[in-house]
Amino acid sequence: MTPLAAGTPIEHAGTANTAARAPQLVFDHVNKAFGRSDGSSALALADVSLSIDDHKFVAVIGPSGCGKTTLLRIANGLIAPDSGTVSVKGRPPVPGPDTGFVFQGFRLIPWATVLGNVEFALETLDLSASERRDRANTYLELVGLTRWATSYPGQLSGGMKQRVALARALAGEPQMLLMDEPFASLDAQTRELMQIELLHIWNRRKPTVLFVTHSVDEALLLADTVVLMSTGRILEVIDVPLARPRQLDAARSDQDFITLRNHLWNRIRDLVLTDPASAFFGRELNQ
Amino acid sequence: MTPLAAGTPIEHAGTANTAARAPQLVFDHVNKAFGRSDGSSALALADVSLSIDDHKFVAVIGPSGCGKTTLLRIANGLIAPDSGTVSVKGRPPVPGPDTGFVFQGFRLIPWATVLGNVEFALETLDLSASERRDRANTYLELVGLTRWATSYPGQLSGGMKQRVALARALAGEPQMLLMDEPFASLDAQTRELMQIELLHIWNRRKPTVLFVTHSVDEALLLADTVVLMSTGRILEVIDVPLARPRQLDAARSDQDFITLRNHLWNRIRDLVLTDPASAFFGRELNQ
Amino acid sequence: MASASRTNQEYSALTIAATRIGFLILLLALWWLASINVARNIIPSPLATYHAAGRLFSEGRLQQGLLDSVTVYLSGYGIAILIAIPLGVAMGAFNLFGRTLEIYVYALSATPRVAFIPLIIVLLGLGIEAKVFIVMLGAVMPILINTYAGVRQADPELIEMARSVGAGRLRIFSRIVIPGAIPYVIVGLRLGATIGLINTVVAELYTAVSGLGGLLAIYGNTFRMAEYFVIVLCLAAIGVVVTESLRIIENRLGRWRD
Amino acid sequence: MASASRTNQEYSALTIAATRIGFLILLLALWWLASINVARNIIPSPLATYHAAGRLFSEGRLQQGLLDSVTVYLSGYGIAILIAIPLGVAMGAFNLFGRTLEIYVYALSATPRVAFIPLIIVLLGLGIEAKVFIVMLGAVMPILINTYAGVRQADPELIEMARSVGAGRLRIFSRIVIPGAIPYVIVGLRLGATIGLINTVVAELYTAVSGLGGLLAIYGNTFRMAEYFVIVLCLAAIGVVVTESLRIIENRLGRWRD
Amino acid sequence: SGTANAQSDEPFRLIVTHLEVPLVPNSVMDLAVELGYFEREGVDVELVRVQQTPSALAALQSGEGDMANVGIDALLQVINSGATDFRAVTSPNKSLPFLIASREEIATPQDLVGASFGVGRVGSLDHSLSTLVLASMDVDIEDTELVNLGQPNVRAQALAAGQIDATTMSIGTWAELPDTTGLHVLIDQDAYYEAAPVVNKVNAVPGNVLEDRPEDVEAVIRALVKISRDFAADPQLWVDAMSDALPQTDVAVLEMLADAFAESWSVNGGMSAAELSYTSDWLYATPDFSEIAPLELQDWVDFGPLDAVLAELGTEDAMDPADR
Ligand SMILES: Nc1ncnc2c1ncn2[C@@H]1O[C@H](COP(=O)(O)OP(=O)(O)OP(=O)(O)O)[C@@H](O)[C@H]1O
Ligand SMILES: Nc1ncnc2c1ncn2[C@@H]1O[C@H](COP(=O)(O)OP(=O)(O)OP(=O)(O)O)[C@@H](O)[C@H]1O
Ligand SMILES: [Mg+2]
Ligand SMILES: [Mg+2]
Repeated sequence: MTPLAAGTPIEHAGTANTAARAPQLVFDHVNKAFGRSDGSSALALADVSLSIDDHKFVAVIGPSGCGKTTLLRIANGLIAPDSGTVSVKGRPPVPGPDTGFVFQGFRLIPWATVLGNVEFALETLDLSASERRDRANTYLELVGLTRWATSYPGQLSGGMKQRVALARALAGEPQMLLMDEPFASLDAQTRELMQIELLHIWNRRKPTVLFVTHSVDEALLLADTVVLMSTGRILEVIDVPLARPRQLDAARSDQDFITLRNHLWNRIRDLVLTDPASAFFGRELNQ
Repeated sequence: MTPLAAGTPIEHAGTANTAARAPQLVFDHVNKAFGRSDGSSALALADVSLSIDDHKFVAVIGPSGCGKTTLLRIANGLIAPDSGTVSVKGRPPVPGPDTGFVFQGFRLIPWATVLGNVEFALETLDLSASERRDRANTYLELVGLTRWATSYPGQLSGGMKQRVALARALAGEPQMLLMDEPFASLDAQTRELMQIELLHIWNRRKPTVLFVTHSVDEALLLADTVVLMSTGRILEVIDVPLARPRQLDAARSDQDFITLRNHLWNRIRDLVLTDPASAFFGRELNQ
Repeated sequence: MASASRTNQEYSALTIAATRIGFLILLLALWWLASINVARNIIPSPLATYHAAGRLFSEGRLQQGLLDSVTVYLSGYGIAILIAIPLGVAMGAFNLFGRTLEIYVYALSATPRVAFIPLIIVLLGLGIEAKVFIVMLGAVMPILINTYAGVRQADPELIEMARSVGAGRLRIFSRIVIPGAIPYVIVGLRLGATIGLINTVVAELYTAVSGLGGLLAIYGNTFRMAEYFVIVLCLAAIGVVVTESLRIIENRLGRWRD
Repeated sequence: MASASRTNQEYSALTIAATRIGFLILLLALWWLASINVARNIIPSPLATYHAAGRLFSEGRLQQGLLDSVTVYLSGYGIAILIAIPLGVAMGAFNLFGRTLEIYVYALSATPRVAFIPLIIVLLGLGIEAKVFIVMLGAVMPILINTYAGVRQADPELIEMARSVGAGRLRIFSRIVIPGAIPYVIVGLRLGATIGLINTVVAELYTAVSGLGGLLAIYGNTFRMAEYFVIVLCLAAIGVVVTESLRIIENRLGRWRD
Repeated sequence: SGTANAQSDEPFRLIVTHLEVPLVPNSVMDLAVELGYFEREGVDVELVRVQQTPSALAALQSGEGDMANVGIDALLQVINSGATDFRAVTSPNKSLPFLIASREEIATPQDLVGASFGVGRVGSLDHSLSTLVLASMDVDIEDTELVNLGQPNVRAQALAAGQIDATTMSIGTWAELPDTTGLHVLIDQDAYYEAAPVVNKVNAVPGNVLEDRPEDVEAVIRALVKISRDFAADPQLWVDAMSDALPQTDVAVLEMLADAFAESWSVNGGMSAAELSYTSDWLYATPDFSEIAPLELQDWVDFGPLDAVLAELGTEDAMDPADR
């Protein structure tokens, strides 16, 4: 557990063996602002520095609107920072099949079938048409949507759409996975299943994962490192000292887990309730 | 706790004093199917009978794609059942200001500002323009978006959009609230704040609430009654015997809570993993 | 089809056919009233028109005119489609290109086709090439302008998604932008079909006279209003056939909305 | 503006102006080449055209023609907008009404305006009423067809949301459906503007001859090609001014996309 | 109704199918306005300009005009189709000075065999006239490749662009062609008229105008006869008036045309019963009229107003015959 002051460069704050390997993803003093309708601009990322090693599973948590999605879009090279640099394996990030992105709003192609949506992500890969279909079907099976392969997104429930988006990102078998609240619309059990499948994949192929979640428990269950953000800043980068495989039931009684969970919980609570910059400054958490 | 066989008419299964009051919302043998692209049709609701008393807070849980959203749309009169009847206070449901709906996909008007989106829901009410504005601002304050009143939805993060949708549904101060995973995109703390605000409102004005959630804990924390669904059927309707006000931390050690939680958890787990109709039939929950 | 009509019923093909026929009867009644109330036979009666149609048909003039016009029309319209859709997409794809060209496109489409006829005669002569070109010139504009607008209207979130899976510009356009622009393109094709038809007549009047346009000129100049109306109705019918055929394409491409 | 151009850069107004002027110079060069290579003075040189413009301007004929034409044009176009948008919305709002009417709309828009001129003269005479009517008839179709398509294209999820808050049909249309159809309506207005202008010329040629259309006919018939080109360019310029003014409305209504 | 002065409350609308003062004797209508002839006869004439005869007739039918200068073929057609009250009352240019122009390679009419020949359309007046003219030169128009081209200016443009080899056009159109290198007049207007001596344009009025405004009709005819007589007497008057009206036109061209028109002024109203009968008989033999029952002269001509004018002004026997 390594709480850091906000904004401190943290290039060496990752795991112990950083020096031996080139970090996969590096943010260096990144700023990004968006124009607001009143002419002012909102700082979505403020002086963000972060270094993520290869094969790490990193969870990003923070209050609503703190810049998590923006962080992921910049990491993928979809938008450019206003200042500062981002690099993936030493190069500026380029979107492509090496990186899978699960978008918060799913972003399914409405006129493509479920299968077509997954296959779409595979077309950049060097696969024959039938290999592509097989691969897409494999991942549809994984998210439990085999029976819906020929349906259109408009015919799916919210959770089913999210699973299509998940299958699409996983099917490319990328080296880096950027996942923006990928399980938010899933019921608890399906979510658990998906967590397990994700860990399976991660164990097998060891992609670097940047995983935005609203669940502290989920973050602690899945991640090597938890990044805590607020109003565009990285407040803490915390290594999770729990042994794998982890079971949530078991973890809940683990003292490290409890300490960490309470720490994060209290930190976010403070950010939401007692930070004057928060919209909920001064609100009470009592009924 | 009153587990019931699936499909049994449960008109008298609500609270003890059902006979004394007309139930607010009654589903009677409701069926609803959607056409699928292969020409077959998927049963989204199968012989659903349910009766919800006035002023009750009812949580609906169930696996992804089991028909929860469909249930809410039918309860609001947005779509008609294929067979069976639905009634609100003895009449067929008519959408309007008496019922607030938080949609799963937010459904914000992209060309209206945040304030405009909330005001839109108030125009059916008998309010002057300034009263409408005040009311909208009050609820934007409640969801912590005062500073974003003049922004457009496209300029908001996922969680902020969800809060606009929440403010819109609450601002009408309806007698019935239909909420489809209304907190799914919120971080844990904001979610807690919103839960509290919702309970405040419920305590004060006592609307009937139908609340879809994926969190068993949230269901038990908020609801009088939990409805468990699977593949279009209502499997159980369970009264939550916990005294209010409830605190999640305290509840977690309450024996009733633990029993109920484990029951629901196991039931859903069974539905997802061991029901042959489930897409995940036979999957293991181990890493 | 997903549509505003979710606010009201979708009607069966039968109901629609019935109301259309009802409306047709109303139109015929109005026409008949007009024909007996306007002086000097300017409006022929429906019956006289019907007889004239029979005459023209049995003489074979109608068929010949139709054949000539339809050949010119479909060639010009087809070429217009082949030019307008790629150009519209390119204008949407390359922002600077599109923004540069667009005012010239508007300028050209605001200039009467008739104004170019001397030039067209010099360059393409009086034959079918000139006619096809004039039809193309008319039909190309609405298709181009609609396609361009549709492409610019593409969903930026889907495009970002496509970029993130590494789709190149070509694939983004063929799989995201163009399918998303289909409703615009279809409207453009509808309008192009109607304007193309109008320009067919213009072309047949202003270059070597032929086809339905030629018949229109003959009957117009000799005040044979019944025959004239037959040709006008014939043109309207072609317009309906072509625009309704577009519905088939539209429904096919819009299946996902069901 | 949100657009496919997210895949490429948005350029500054200055860059766009520069490339537009560059393209203009290219066009002028091509025109000049054509003028010296096409025989018999059919294409006047840019310089001759410039001089002709000066002559027409100092004689005051250009201004008078412009004034006449613009009056007819804007009246007809304005009436077309007032008719087409409500009608298009109504056709989208009342499904049966729309589906019934649409084929007649396509039929009418496929029929050359010229074909109705005798009737229009009989009913409305040769004066400004007839001209405005002809302009209206041309401009109304693209606006109507685009509006109708835009309304049918409305987002069913937003409509359901509006229904759920108790919005009546009127409010759903004014707040959800019509704003959603704006991009279509704008394209329709653009096309209507260009077709309206063409029809202004047609009207001025086929009823009492006047305005720019009249000048076009005079110079065309007397083979004064430099003057003829001045009028053609003048028409193109009006088209550009009107379609570019629509951009202001478009940008204003599309602010939320920023 | 009646013949009172109330007739002059509204302007008398005279519809012409040219857009500028034309380079033919038809110019008398425009020049009579310019030079105040109508005014002196006490009639307030307003010229309404339309492109073509059909528009002019439609305007007459709708009451948008009181008199229109139209082709006889169109007048006969429209009367046949129901406008039975229309009557020709005068002809300011009984025959348009037509000629056949061709490329220089076509040196004689015989060279037209196998060449392309532009006509308005098969059956149109210019086609029928050309047939007649070529026949008189022993050329069957069917031996040429006929191209239907519609409007006269399109025919001229097509000839100038080298897309056709020859066509009929008015002398005015020929004079206005900007560049006639490589082109020449194959058959000039005199030879043309000799071969095809038909009246082709008349001023027609609907029945209600004849009934309601007879004095105005007569005043218009009187003014036209007077100006025609003045021009016939002094061609320079026409040249001067035309150079005022069309300052950009070469005076030499005007003088050449004035010479050519010496015999063409309708000093007696241009309404010879014999010529009109000949014209209608000839028209009824052309393909366009094949299905139409011929009209008697009195069913489409009303000599009354013109005769009243001639009774007052006298007849000039040297010029166009006033036979009835
Ligand atoms: N418009 C539609 N067209 C076709 N099928 C539909 C449509 N809407 C829902 N369905 C189907 O109905 C079933 C129930 O869907 P519903 O949206 O009610 O599920 P849900 O319980 O809300 O799921 P989730 O938790 O994933 O949101 C699903 O199988 C879905 O595919
Ligand atoms: N396209 C945009 N235009 C304007 N502002 C934007 C845009 N995208 C994001 N923002 C702003 O940037 C900030 C960060 O947004 P971001 O989406 O990264 O938040 P987030 O952490 O993902 O929140 P959430 O958990 O609610 O999804 C917010 O204040 C948001 O309003
Ligand atoms: Mg986000
Ligand atoms: Mg749902």
